[in-house]
Amino acid sequence: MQIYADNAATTKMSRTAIEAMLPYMETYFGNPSSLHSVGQAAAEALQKARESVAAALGADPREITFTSGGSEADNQAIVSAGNLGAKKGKKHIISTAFEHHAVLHTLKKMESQGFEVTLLPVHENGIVTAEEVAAAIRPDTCLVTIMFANNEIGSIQPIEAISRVCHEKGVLFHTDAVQAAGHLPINVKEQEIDMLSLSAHKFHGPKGVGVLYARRGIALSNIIEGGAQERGKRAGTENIPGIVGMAAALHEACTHMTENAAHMTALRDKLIAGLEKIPHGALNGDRANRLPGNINFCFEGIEGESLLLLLDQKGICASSGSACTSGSLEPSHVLLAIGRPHEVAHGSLRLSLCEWNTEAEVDYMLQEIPKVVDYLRSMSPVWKDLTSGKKKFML
Amino acid sequence: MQIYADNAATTKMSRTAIEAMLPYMETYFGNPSSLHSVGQAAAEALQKARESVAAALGADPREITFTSGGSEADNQAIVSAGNLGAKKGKKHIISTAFEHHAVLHTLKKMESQGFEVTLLPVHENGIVTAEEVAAAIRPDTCLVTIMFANNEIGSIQPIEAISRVCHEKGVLFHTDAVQAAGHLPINVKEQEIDMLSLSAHKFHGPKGVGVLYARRGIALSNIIEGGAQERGKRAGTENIPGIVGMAAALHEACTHMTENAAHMTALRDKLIAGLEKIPHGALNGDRANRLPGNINFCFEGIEGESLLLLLDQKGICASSGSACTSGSLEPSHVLLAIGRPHEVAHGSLRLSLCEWNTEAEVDYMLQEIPKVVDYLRSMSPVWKDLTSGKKKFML
Amino acid sequence: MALYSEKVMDHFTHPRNVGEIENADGVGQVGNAKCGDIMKIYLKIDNDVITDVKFNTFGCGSAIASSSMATEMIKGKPVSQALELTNKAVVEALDGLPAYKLHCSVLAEEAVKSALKDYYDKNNIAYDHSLFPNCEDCGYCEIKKEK
Amino acid sequence: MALYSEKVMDHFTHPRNVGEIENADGVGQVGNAKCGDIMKIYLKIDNDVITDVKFNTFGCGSAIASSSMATEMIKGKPVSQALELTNKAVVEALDGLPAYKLHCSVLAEEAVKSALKDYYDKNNIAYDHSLFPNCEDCGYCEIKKEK
Ligand SMILES: Cc1ncc(COP(=O)(O)O)c(C=O)c1O
Ligand SMILES: Cc1ncc(COP(=O)(O)O)c(C=O)c1O
Repeated sequence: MQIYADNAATTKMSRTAIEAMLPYMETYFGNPSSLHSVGQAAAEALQKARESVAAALGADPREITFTSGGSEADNQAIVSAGNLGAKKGKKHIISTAFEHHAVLHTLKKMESQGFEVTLLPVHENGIVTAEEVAAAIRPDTCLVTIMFANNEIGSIQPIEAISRVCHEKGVLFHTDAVQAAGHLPINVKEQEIDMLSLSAHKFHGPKGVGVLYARRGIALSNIIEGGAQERGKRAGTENIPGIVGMAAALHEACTHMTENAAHMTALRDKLIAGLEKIPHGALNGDRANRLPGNINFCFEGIEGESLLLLLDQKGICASSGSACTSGSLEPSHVLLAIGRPHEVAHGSLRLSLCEWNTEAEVDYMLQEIPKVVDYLRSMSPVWKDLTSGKKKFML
Repeated sequence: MQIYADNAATTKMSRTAIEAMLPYMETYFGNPSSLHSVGQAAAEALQKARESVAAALGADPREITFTSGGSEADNQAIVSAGNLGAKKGKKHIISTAFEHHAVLHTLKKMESQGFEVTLLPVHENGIVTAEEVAAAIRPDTCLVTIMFANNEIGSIQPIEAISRVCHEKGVLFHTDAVQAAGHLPINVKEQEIDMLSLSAHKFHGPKGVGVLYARRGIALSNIIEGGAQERGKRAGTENIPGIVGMAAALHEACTHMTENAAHMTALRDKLIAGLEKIPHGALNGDRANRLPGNINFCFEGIEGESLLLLLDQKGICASSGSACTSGSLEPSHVLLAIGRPHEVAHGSLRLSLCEWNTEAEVDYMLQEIPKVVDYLRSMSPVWKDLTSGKKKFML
Repeated sequence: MALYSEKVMDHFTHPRNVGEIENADGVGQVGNAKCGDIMKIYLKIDNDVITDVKFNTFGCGSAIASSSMATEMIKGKPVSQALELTNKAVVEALDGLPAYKLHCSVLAEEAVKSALKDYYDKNNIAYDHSLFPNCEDCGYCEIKKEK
Repeated sequence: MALYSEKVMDHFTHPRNVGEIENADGVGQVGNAKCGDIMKIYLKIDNDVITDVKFNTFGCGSAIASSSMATEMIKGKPVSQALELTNKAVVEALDGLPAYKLHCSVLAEEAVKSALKDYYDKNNIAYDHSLFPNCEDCGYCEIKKEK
């Protein structure tokens, strides 16, 4: 059995997305800037995709900028808001300790350019409250950027409440919705979101294409300079097949969101209930405000990479916030942010489902994962110290 | 008959490139950062593509950074060289007046950050000499960036001679090879190129993917911050299908380069000879040092957009440096740079061929283009002024 | 969302009233080749009615279509009515123009007015000078250059 | 260019000499859970020859494989020869490790040495102290943290 349970890392493309792209790879290959009919067919596809993506987000087509992915969108949102803030002498940005590196590393760059960054701590359940955001806002705050849902532990943030406190104080609000788009209801107008990033490959769309939504009136700064594509805000010949594929995938995801979420939530909760039977383990992230497909556990006494590799041997594709998966000795900054000690954070397991996972797969995982955890614990000197009482259990 | 003669704008994807991509869209969809087998299959494809692209350029795989296209590669090359220069107090950059906007607009941004930019004038044949570059190099010059071949008029620059004078004076040399890659022989080691940009969709590869080659030892600055992809120099989940498709297309283009060039050059020269029979027209760009597929003419008394649209009605997809094609009143900066007056620059026509164009197509174009030029001249008040002697012919 | 409406393409590919009128009663030319558009309009006027109109245009598709449409709109009309032609009316009759092409319709309006002014001048008919702005007043070229 | 060589995967999925030895003649433990790797090695030594060796490891695939390989390499060898085990030899025997996993092989070398040192200490055998660096001397954790 081959089970793909790493949909937070990337998803398998849907037939819908592939079929949508193929004509633009095979036949309508024009450059939308070209005046001739081949080019104008591409321009038309671009406009239709823009309208479709805008509709999925409750936005206006002119508020949609196509980018090369979620990272670029995050970068551009933060740099743009920073530049707008700097013009008014506002150089303070608020974010959280458990953002994606696309946000955190851009904030680091902003700091090197004289910005001050406040990273709010995150509660044990992986959630930041609107009150905490409100308390951190200063007169010189130009941007609050907080992710819609966390990619590792799946916790969903109170986006509407946060955007409201931002706007009460006249501060722009950006959200990295890379894990949320296509999975959770988004309406930028109702949720008062000023800027939002998403990435197509997280909802069965193609890799290398994303969206930056920016409310009308927010002047974007270019990350990539050059031609006048995307109203002059993002240079480079448009990736028409990718953009069209993304629009098709997003449309499909939004159309089936409710049923998909119900299916995934049921599987998720079964997995959580089953994995909770493993002693000295703990669920990471809020139990209720949680992405439908996300399961994340820490298991004491074992290390994540070896767990992943053994699961892979059994056909289970999963992920870990373990340091060893990234070549650094520091374990996941997300798990540290919610207060997991280093020792425990190393032993994490993330399963992220999509609508195509089945109950049979869940049953298989619930059968195999405890065995692998047991096996690794049986050869772990840490586990021996814990069971012999030499060390105290943390979980 | 539908003739696509706008290959400098973008090309039709080859079956080779599409077939190479499909498995990575349909089956091997993993994230190369994932440890499990699905992810590692993607990581392997990424590495193979890197090796293939490196081989095509005479580079080392570690010198290849995958980007979202030519524009991003140009931006990153210039910003990186600028940052390296600034560390040594060298803030002078040399380029030419007829670069692509991806270069020119990035240079504008550098100027706003305290860099000084010298844009070398271009000769009437669209070529810059190594002597002129040498003369412009100052002790504080950190970068010379000059395109390999011009996208509008097809003129090929003396890259080896230019790189040599740069290195004699210890200055980094970057070349925008977006129009050259896959069409002209490139070997970064032999040609002593420090940095080079290319874009896949110019050689029958996919849109939205490109390469920045940077010689080992040249530390790149990130344009996009985030995850540790591309040795930490370009964040964002890798566009594996795009990268694989690009590698396949570049390999194919390089394999058939000689025969393709011979075929295109023959068609090109027939077109040039035929179009030269139209009175009061002139070839733009050097006749010999010229991209195999590029034909560019100015025709006095007419305007480019109307020419393009009428040719499109006859099934001929072409392009123009006319201002009207871009929504600005300024005609092509390239044509102005080689000394064409505004009035004449408006009446330009670019045909850019690929190896799939046929002699029958050339014959058809040679039959139709003069008719359309005649027709437009017949309703042009400018033409009337010229033929009546009220105005003097410039061409 | 093709570049141009069907109406524009029709008037561009089959322009009405192309040509010149010898001994025209009014001739007007606006624009300049540097900016990429020149329109020249010839009027035949009998009893204050435009009995014939021809144009020559150097310019893009929408410039040619605007000229064609403008001539259609004033043909057979009394001079007083032709004077009321606005660029907005031309754009509407063409089912719209892309925003960055609106100046073509302004040029068409101006070309008509310039020809009418010429008719008044030639026939020593008094008129309100404010009705006839100069090409330079349009400001389009300048605006674009500032950008 | 899979993540790990076949050798590494073999030793990771079928590790040799897993377990503990009661009343071992030498026991060594290196690394710490904070850094993500702990190795513990047990030696049975008869007449200066390692007659049995077992390990327990908390760590990633290459840590487990390095432990397994290191124990194989010293089993049945005289202590003097085991002392010469280098991380480089472990890496070579594993057909290579990714660059950022090299510290796992260092840890394996240190675990062996630490167990041998314990044997010397327990048996009051004199030895050259410089042969036994501390875990802290590896510096790997510090280097990584600076980055
Ligand atoms: C010379 C040159 N440089 C850069 C580019 C930019 O490449 P891309 O549009 O793929 O970003 C192009 C083509 O658009 C080009 O012709
Ligand atoms: C929350 C979050 N933000 C940003 C990104 C970056 O997206 P991409 O890799 O498509 O650039 C990801 C995924 O990689 C993510 O999960």
